[in-house]
Amino acid sequence: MHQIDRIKIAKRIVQELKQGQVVNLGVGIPTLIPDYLGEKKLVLQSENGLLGMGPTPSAEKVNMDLISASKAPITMEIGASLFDSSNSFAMIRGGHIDVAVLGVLQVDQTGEIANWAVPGQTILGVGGAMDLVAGANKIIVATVHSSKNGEPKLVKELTFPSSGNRKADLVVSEHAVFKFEDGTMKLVEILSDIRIEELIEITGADFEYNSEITNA
Amino acid sequence: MHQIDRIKIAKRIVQELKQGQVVNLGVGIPTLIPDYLGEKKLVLQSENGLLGMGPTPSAEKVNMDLISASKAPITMEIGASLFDSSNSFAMIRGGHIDVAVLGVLQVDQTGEIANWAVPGQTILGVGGAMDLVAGANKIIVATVHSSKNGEPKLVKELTFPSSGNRKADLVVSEHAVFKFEDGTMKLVEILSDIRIEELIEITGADFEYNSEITNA
Amino acid sequence: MEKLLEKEEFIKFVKDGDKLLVGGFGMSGTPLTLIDEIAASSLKNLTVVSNNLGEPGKGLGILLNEKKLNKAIGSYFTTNRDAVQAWVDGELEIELIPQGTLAEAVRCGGAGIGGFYTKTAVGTKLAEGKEVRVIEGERFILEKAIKGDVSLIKAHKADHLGNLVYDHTGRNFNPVMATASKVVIAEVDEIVKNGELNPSEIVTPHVYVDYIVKSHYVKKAGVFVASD
Amino acid sequence: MEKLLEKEEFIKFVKDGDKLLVGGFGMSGTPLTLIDEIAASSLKNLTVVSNNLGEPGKGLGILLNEKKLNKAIGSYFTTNRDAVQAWVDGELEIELIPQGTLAEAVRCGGAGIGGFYTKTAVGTKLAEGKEVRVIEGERFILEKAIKGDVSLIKAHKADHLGNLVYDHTGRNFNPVMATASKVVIAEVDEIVKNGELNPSEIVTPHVYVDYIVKSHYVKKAGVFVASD
Repeated sequence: MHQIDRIKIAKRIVQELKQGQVVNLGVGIPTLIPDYLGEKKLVLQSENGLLGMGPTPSAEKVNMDLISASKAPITMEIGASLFDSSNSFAMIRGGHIDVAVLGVLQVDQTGEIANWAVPGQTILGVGGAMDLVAGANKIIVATVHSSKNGEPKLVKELTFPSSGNRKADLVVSEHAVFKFEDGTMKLVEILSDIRIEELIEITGADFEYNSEITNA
Repeated sequence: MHQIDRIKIAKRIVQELKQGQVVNLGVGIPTLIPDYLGEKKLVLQSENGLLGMGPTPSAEKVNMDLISASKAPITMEIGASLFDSSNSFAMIRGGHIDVAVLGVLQVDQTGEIANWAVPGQTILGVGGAMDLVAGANKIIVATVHSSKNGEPKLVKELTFPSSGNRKADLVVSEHAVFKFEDGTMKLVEILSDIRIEELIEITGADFEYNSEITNA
Repeated sequence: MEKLLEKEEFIKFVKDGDKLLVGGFGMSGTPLTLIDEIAASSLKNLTVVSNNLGEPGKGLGILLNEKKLNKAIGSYFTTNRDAVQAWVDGELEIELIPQGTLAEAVRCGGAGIGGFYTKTAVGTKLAEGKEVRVIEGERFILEKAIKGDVSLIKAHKADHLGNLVYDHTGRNFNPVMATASKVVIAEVDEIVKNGELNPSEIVTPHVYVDYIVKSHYVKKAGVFVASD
Repeated sequence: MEKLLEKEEFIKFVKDGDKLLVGGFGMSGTPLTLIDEIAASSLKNLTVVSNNLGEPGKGLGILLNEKKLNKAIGSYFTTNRDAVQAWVDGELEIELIPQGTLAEAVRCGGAGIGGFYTKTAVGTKLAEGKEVRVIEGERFILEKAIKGDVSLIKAHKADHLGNLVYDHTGRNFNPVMATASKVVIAEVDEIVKNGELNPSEIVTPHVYVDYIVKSHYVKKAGVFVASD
């Protein structure tokens, strides 16, 4: 997948985020978001125990006891606070994070997410994925439209293990934005020069759309 | 009840406490204990959120946001720490308090305690009583031998509501020290000039004793 | 978002019949200014979750005397004789919960936990009707999480983001109460610049706090008295 | 009681087959000196409860490579390819728990709570065989508390009583691990005089800490390296 598509996805998600919101960014595409915020300020939560994560420090200021959930060195913004893992996940699971932006392996047409395990491969890592899925107030999925093998990542039914019953609210790919409402996937916006027939073709999931969007 | 008997009970309990132990003192007789520690230093826990409670401050140093569980102004010892109520009771219930010294309404011959409610009266306060009974590693009961009405406080079976299934380890009255072992109450020491026949007479509970103690 | 409100403004977030989670242990760490405003409002039929109901005519005792309360949930009401009398007269419903269970239930309410098994109160009247479960050979009872509509808490200092620190044992129930309602209002003694509170020392991170109201009480000889 | 031990001394509190609760997130907040001592000991058949198993040949990865471990309980092992291989080879049993559930289960273990109902993992493979319960219309699964025999934690500073503070996100799982074992050993960068830590800032009160060992690692360019 071209980096330009990943950046396009990150930029489009920035439009969904509001000034001052408390956001947890998953691994992969979501980690690009801080670079494309412009004037917008978010409060980034890192599940290893920090609210108010700042950018990467200069080499001489690195402290490997001040790291992100991806284990990269970070800094603290003004007004940051530190806490232990039980309090961090109380914050996540208790509904105190406005938005989680998550990468996925698959998302189905109801918004159910698979983002921790691949069938047939060893399942030895889950991290905070399921806690974020269960707890964040809004879930935005950031994903390229098709896997490396060319298979749809937006599917009718998950074939990868589910990350929980809680559904995503929005999915953004390089081609389109979809929302999930009442168990139905709806096209919100087309982001590339793809034709609707082509989009239907490469999207495993069934989705609703109207002519205002497809002719825009 | 004469203050001298209450002091006698407090002093005898001091003998049971070891240097450096973490102790929670209930209301009533237990609050006399700090005055009779001599050289012995304890770490006092106050369930409203302090480990390392110190003595009453001088009038000009009173801060009513630094108070004991009895809502009296206190100070902090060197090495004290402050925490919220959920962490305070995690400490209590999780078995991190060495000894709770508790006043009681009744204690039965198995060591079960009643210390929060009187039958027929309004039951509108329990506070931390049941948490301490459930959680402290050792429970020492401090009580006068008979109630104001002359009724035994050490009884065969509780007639007052129980504070929990967890049994006391030791009870100290102005007349005697008893321990509880395998559901049986055993005389450890006689503290007054009472004869054993008399002690049996004024004690509602059945207890075991041996001639070494009664002839001491 | 600006979180600072005048004391008269926060009342619009409270409705008749709301369940209020209120911090404090006795009179310590109690949001006195917020309580005064509710007492002076037309609000009614409130439920209060708090360790105590203040003292007679003080703290939450004011709301009782002003007939704002239908129900109180807490651990110790006997230090307010008015509360006892209101209960005897059938004017106040009371639900008694051990102090540690109360703190833990509110923490769970704020932490996405539905309920928990506790050792406390097993075999007592306060366990009647509650599920008993043996785990690893030990008996526990099930307690459900507690959540509220609005939390009224008291902290010592806030920054403009809403990060909070507390004054000694004035901390008590305030940090858990701050986590478990839809709207959380913090009364504070002092408002400091962002960045002035040490990140390691902040007890309540700002995500939990929706609005801040400056206290109208000042401490004299260690006791809060009205400043106006 | 004097809590300060030489690094060689603490090993006598650990037995073959013990369940160790170990703090740290990746390599951050990891008790490297204590791990080295266990690696050099004759101990075997240990179970480790920790978020990760360090990295290949680093942190808890050392205990894996020295064949000290029978079982690992945690949330994320894929960053240590040795752990994955040991599991594939049937040499290491792994129990996977969501990160927040792990933190909460250990907290419960230290807090006298037998188990709790969480929203996390409902409807997933990690909920298989676990009781589902509907509370207030929402589905939760039951998770049991986790306790250990010995906890090995890493803090930044200790006083001689054993009060602890942590370095930034080096805090992570350490405060909960400190509460849930029979014996708790804290490795620290610095030991300060009693009274030097602010009572409001202390994260782990000394009741939780049985012994303190001074770290044999020092930070260079932000990373811990062996000092001897």
